[in-house]
Amino acid sequence: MADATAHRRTIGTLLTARRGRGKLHWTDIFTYLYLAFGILLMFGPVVWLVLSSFKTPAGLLEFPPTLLPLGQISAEVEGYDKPLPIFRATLEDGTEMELAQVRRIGIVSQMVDPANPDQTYKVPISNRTPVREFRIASENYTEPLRKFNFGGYLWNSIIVTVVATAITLLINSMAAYGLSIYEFKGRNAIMIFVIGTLMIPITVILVPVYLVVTSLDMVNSLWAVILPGAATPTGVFLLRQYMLTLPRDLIEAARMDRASEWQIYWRVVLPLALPAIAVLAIFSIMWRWNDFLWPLIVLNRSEVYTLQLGLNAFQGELDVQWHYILAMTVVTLIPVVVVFGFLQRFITTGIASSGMK
Amino acid sequence: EADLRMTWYNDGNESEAMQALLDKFEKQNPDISVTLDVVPYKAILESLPVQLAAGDGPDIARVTDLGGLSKYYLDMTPYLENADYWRENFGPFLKWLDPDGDQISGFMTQLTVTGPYVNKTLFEQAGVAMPGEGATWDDWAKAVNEVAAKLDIPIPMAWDRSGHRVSGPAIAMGAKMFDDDGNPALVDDGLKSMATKLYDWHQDGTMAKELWGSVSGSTYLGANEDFANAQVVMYMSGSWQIPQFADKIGDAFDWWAVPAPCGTAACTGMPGGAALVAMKDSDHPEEVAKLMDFLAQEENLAEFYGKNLFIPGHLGLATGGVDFATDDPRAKHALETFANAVPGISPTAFDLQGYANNRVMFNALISRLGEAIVGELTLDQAFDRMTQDVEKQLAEKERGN
Amino acid sequence: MSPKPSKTASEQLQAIAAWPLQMFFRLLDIPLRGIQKMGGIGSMPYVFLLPNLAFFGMFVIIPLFINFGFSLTGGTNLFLQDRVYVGGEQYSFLFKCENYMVSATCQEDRFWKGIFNTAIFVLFQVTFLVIFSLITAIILNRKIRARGFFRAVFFFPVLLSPVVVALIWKWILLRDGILNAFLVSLGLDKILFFVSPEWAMFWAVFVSIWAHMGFYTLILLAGLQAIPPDLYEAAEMDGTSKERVFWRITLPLLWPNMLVVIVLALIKGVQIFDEVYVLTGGGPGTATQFIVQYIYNTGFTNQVQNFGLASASSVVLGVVLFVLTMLQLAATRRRNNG
Amino acid sequence: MTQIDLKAVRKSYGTVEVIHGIDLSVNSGEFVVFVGPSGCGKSTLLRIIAGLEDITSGTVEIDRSVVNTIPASDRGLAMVFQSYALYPHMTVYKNMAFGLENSKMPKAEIDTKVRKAAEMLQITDYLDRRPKALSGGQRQRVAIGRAIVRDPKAFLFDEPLSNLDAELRVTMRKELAALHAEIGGTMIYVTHDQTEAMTLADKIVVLQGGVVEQVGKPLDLYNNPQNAFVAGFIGSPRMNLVQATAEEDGEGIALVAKGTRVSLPPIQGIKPGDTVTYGIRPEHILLTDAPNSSDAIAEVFLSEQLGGETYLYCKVDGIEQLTIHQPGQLPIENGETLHLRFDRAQMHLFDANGKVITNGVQT
Amino acid sequence: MTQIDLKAVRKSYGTVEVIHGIDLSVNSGEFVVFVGPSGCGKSTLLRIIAGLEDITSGTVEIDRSVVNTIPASDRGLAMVFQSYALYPHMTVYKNMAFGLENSKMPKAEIDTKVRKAAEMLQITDYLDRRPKALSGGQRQRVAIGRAIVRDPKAFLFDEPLSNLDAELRVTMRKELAALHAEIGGTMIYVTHDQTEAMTLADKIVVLQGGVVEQVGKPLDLYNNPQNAFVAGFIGSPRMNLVQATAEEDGEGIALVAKGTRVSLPPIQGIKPGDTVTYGIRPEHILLTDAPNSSDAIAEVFLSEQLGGETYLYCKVDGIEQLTIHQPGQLPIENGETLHLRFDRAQMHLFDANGKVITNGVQT
Ligand SMILES: Nc1ncnc2c1ncn2[C@@H]1O[C@H](COP(=O)(O)OP(=O)(O)OP(=O)(O)O)[C@@H](O)[C@H]1O
Ligand SMILES: Nc1ncnc2c1ncn2[C@@H]1O[C@H](COP(=O)(O)OP(=O)(O)OP(=O)(O)O)[C@@H](O)[C@H]1O
Ligand SMILES: [Mg+2]
Ligand SMILES: [Mg+2]
Repeated sequence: MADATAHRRTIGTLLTARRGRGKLHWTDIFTYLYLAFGILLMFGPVVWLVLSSFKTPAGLLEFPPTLLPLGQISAEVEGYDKPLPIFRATLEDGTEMELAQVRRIGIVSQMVDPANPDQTYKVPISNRTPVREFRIASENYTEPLRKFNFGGYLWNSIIVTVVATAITLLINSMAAYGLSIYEFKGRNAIMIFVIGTLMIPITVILVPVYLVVTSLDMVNSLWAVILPGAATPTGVFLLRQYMLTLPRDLIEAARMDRASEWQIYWRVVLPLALPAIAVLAIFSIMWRWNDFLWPLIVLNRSEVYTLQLGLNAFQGELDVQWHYILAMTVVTLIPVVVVFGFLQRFITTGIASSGMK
Repeated sequence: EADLRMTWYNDGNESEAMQALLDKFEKQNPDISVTLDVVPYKAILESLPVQLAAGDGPDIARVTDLGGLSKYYLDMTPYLENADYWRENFGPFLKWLDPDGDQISGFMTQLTVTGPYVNKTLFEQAGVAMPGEGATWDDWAKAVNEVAAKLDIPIPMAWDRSGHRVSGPAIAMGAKMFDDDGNPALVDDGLKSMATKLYDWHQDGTMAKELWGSVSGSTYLGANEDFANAQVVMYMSGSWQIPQFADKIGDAFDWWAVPAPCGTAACTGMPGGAALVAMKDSDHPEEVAKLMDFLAQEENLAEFYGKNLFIPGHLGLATGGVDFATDDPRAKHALETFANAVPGISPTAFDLQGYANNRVMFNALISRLGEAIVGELTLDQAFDRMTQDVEKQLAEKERGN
Repeated sequence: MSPKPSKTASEQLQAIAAWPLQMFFRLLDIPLRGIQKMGGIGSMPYVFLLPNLAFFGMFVIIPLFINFGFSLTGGTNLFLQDRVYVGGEQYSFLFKCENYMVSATCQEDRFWKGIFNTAIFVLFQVTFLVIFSLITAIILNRKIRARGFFRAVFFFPVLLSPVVVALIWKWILLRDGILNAFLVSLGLDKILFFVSPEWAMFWAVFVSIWAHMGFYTLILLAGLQAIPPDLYEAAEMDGTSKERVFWRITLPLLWPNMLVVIVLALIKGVQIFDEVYVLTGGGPGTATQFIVQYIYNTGFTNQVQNFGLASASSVVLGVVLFVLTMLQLAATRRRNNG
Repeated sequence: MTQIDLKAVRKSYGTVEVIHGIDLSVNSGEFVVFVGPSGCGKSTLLRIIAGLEDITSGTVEIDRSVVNTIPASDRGLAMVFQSYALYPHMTVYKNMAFGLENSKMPKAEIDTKVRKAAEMLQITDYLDRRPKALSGGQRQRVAIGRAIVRDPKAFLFDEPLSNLDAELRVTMRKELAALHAEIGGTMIYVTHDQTEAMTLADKIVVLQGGVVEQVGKPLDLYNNPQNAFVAGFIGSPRMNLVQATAEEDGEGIALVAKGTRVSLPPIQGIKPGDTVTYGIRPEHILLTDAPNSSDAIAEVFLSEQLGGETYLYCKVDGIEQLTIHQPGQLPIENGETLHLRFDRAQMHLFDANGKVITNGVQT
Repeated sequence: MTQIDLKAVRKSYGTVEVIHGIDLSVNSGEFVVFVGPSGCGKSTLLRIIAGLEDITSGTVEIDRSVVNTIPASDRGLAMVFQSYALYPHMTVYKNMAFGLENSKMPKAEIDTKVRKAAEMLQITDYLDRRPKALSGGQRQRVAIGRAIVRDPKAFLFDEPLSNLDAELRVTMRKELAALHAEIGGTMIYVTHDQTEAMTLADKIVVLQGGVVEQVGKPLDLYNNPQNAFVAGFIGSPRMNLVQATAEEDGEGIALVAKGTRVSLPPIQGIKPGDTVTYGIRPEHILLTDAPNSSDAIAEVFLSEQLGGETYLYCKVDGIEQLTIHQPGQLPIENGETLHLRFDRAQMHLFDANGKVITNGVQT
């Protein structure tokens, strides 16, 4: 019973935790445990992904997996053209040696001592283990990147991301401005409408949108990827909520300062909504950069491929090449991480204060 | 002056060989340029049909839904100098591309034959004799179970999760696939007996549920990773794995292609493959035909098949033999095995492969069988659903056509 | 911020970068000022809304209408005018059931399976998402070292694309993945996570919580920070136990944000697709096949692309979502008034 | 130098009329202060003049030309907001230059003007700061500076000092007075604060419920309120207003409220039986030692000693609360009884409708 | 009835000490007011007593027992916050009952107590409202009510009136005084406001920079400040403080600041050549018509007529600004020259360190 109450109290203190008063309570310890676990859980998988992406296909298949990417050491042995892989072998008499394998015949491996190439051994394959060192399989990256026009696709991706984000920010912020600053007929209707469309997953209207794009003759142009997602209800919603918190006085002050409505928008409201805009920018960049399903449908010419298409092109009918998939996943992660690095202070303060309530 | 677009997907590196041929072609025909657009396979399967329907498709594409898309194919006959060359060498496959007519629309970039691989080294280690020519699926099941038990291998047998793959054994066990009028009739005793076997194997541990149980619908899953990692004794897949195994497994163990095991009716795998086809909507049909004709020439195809270790879909080359670019004895043996299997393939298998809506049947088969294996349906319910699924989809397809 | 009048290099750089932007806006001012002169300020909101609504109409509204059109037709033709009008047939097909509670008795059993799966998924996902977001937000609201860093840690999965998220976790959960290696090192057996329906659903829920928790945590964090600290002090002066403070002060004051979190999570939960599709492929069997995946398969991945049935399903889904939308609106309205 | 005239101005929000027909002239160079209880329409009126609010009927004229349809940005007025409404993302310099840039003035000229205004307001040192880095008083000066640079036709102030603390308010009030003395523009100023109104205004406009109660010079309003409302509103602490009945009293009359009786000479407009409200400011109540000459007997229930002055709150028979204000420290304790005499010359009498009868009774 | 004692209390935030050893006794039933400039540590001290802030050294005693380690919730005190900190999601009733519920009091008893307190504060009608639906004054009363119901050992107020407007402040101040008279508990009250401090306090504690400058009754502080800081701080408008040099002047001395010379009789503690600060409150400066008996000649640069009183801001040779406060309406214009005489009895002299030499010069 006593235990139970003690337990309850401590959970209570944890849940209401306020800035502590110097003493280290065990809820503090719990907090840091939780945070440590959080790091492991949130970062761990990504770190594991990155480490794995440097492993050879064989290394990937290994069980239990090694933490670091390893590669088998091979050595030049006199009398053999190619470098031979090195194994640690247990000989019949029980001694252990590092030997180079010449060839494997059935379940027996024929080996030589690299130091003494004339001496050959026959070792059952179950008695040898490969000797390995830390080695990065950079070919996981270079190979797929070599196979296609990486520069071109990257450029397309950047164009799509930048232009689409710019358009998104511009028209969404304009709409949000209109919806937050003015009172006019139909405002509520438009707002309900915007929120309503927030609910529609793009996946289910893929084909109708494709038909629209076709009739606009935009298939196989980057516009087909840029334009359809430009007017995101999420963006309008996010920005409007933020702009609603701007003091009206500022707008009126600007009017008294003879600013036109457009000037008020871009010289007063836009700079002040920067935190919300940064958040939307991050989301937009992320959406555009990672977009796959839609470009897959509207782009089928290599000169307009985005990186996501290019990177996925090696995914064939019949083969899952984990080593490439992991590596390319890492490649696509990089810009997102970079953007995140730049804008994270906006994210962590931005949404919090962008009135997402 | 024409700019042609060829939509292509890769299983391995075959776009490089194709690009080499295209370069050669462009050099010979300076007024025609060809661009190779390599897309993910998903795009071929899902986006290409929509694009074609909307008239936004490429001039040429490498496809696997051979008959399903045939209404978009170009009949190149009027443009070809030597249509007979095509009929002679691609005869049976032209039928696949145009089940109801005799158009010449393209050729097989790759002929595949389904069949099993075994890990011969494991058999040796376990000291179990490999069943020989003419062994039945039951014989193999017994043998691989023995090996697995001795060596503690987790998966005695694995089959690709693919309707196409299981159709071979099904036909071997007597499935007819069509009724007497040539209409699809997926569920019959033969199919049932195959399905039941597969079902039982999943229950008794001969096969791991991971493959068949872990995804839904018609999703393809292979066990090549596990096989390459020596976790599988016998792996039912197909000829297309050869380059990959040569690359990934190398000499780590002896991976051995074995002839298709037998059922009560036959010892057959399924033929299949991908075709390069010309599209009707092209603005330059003549140039397209010219390019296709160039690519279809024996020396070019030989180069292409050889480089990629593909079983030739060209009858001349099939008999003449192709010089495969490998010195791996296991790969060589496997290629031989599969190539030799071609003549023994059951005519039903050919018919099925040539049937335009075969994927409807495959999907119904695999998805429902999968659901049965994980226990969501009984086998009987699964058979009913299969029939229904096929009927419904075909009916939908018939509407408006 | 710095009182120094001289500009730093980065500020100069910013100024240079901002120049074309300024020119752009300045040039646009000329025609827009004209419009303002002519139409008065009252016309300006429409001007500001126009581009967005144009895009919206083009790429959302028209497609929605087409989609509805599709749902009344059959066949495989792509263009609406080529399709066969079938009236409500697709809908009645969807709803042909002997017992709505048992999906196997329905004509289109997968549609119903998808709906049931989605409902279960949403139930668990939303519950745990809210709980963990709340705990995380409370912990991040404490005075801890490196708070900014930890916020970033919990937020950053939000930035990963669903496909990447799924791939990462799939890679961890495979039979020979690191999690099984860990289990084996503990002396346990490997678990085939994607073969057991329960585990598959668990991981589907887990991974989607993993990916989205950061966003909801941030909303709750904003709410927590908006609670004036003197309320806690007042409660302390009132002799309130910590536990009571949580239940009687923190939670009620956080409620508006909780509501937003719950409703948003609900809506996003119903829309779940990509990450689970890549992670479990909807399996084992159909254990994690959700409604959007059903629609996608029906309309897209099947050889016979059945746009009619897919559209009809999406209209049904849309109606369900619309009800949720109205719920949210009603809830926010109540909050604003109450 | 600008003249502003409002003629029969009315304003409704929806169906609620909040300004009920106001006529008002603000002369060139005048400092006009709007006062009135909260919600009486001060801000609305100011915003109507600014052009930020449309009117329902009537006309607004600036320099004799009707500006009803001219938007705020073209009226050429400047407004200082209660919140200052400084652009938080711009430096002080930019804040002040913004309005000039909008009218496409050359850069050099802008610079001259901004610097001149900054010097005048002693904010030259802060020109590169953001508003965030300024104190309340500095912000206020920037807000004024932003108005000054534009040489507006008139300045409008909406409670510009109300966010400052008492100390700073006094200082800024003095600065505003000095500013008006220096640039001498037309200024309209809204405030709640008695002291500001009394000390800054050339003319005070007292508003109540959307109508003008009285317009006049500060001391005029103080000494000669035209109705009970103005009497009560102007002056702090408030005037004591006592409702009484007139009775005959020898030659004159007496104003009787229960047990309290104030004898007065005859006054035109009051006849016995009338209900009369008399007002006496706290500072005009005399403490007397002669009980027989006293008007009222008061019991002090709260005596507030501020050091330099003393407030006494008393209960008087018939008067709920009577406030007395005396300079110096009076040694009076709570509960003490005082004899009070009302300075007749400073008494204000109002009729039953609140209209003034006389300001100051001649004896 | 509770006695509170602070002994050598120190408080640091990190390495910055903000309370530098304070000794203070608050007697049972006393109303003690803390005043001091912003940031001097008033709130900190109050929060230390409340238990919301730990102390670095020293002891806090309540009724003679040390409470250093007892958390706020167990000290039995009640606090009224500047922001009121009402629970926005609870009705007024719930707000008041919350603390009682915490101590598991029976429902019926809670109800009695809440209703009694509500009656006393005249908020019975609002018991079912949320704080949002109350006016500032009502909220303040709820905040006080929340404190009262719990019968706390003592009440702590942190600037409770600072959010109200001037009018309401006066009213609430009076109510607070009445409340203290009625329940008579020990109260500690932090304020910025002169008037509040002077009128409410039994005892004022003047703080500066974390130390106590002076403790005493309000008028004591006003009349006998012990140093220049207290002299300047207590009283509004501020005392005029003039730095001067003592010179021989016949028998006595003269305090000379440039051209302004104030002759005084000899004063113990001042010898010629000393630097002396003299202070004279605005209300103790007399206007004189006799130029030869005047201490200073002043030029009025701003004359503020409030109606009931007049403030004159003057320039005097050697004195930057001299404030004069006179009752009534003085007909003095800006720019006029005045002859001033400082009331000797009301002059305060401070030595170079600011310590008082004498409060009031005997003549
Ligand atoms: N946008 C509006 N819609 C409806 N009524 C309004 C609006 N703005 C103001 N009012 C009403 O108009 C009246 C006058 O408001 P105004 O702001 O002018 O008062 P004020 O005198 O400035 O008061 P305060 O001293 O509190 O600032 C008030 O009763 C107010 O409720
Ligand atoms: N949490 C804190 N950390 C560091 N310094 C603090 C903290 N709280 C207060 N201080 C400092 O302690 C000193 C006293 O603060 P306190 O709030 O007690 O002042 P105050 O007298 O109440 O001022 P005010 O009248 O402005 O409320 C100030 O200098 C302040 O900067
Ligand atoms: Mg106002
Ligand atoms: Mg304070």
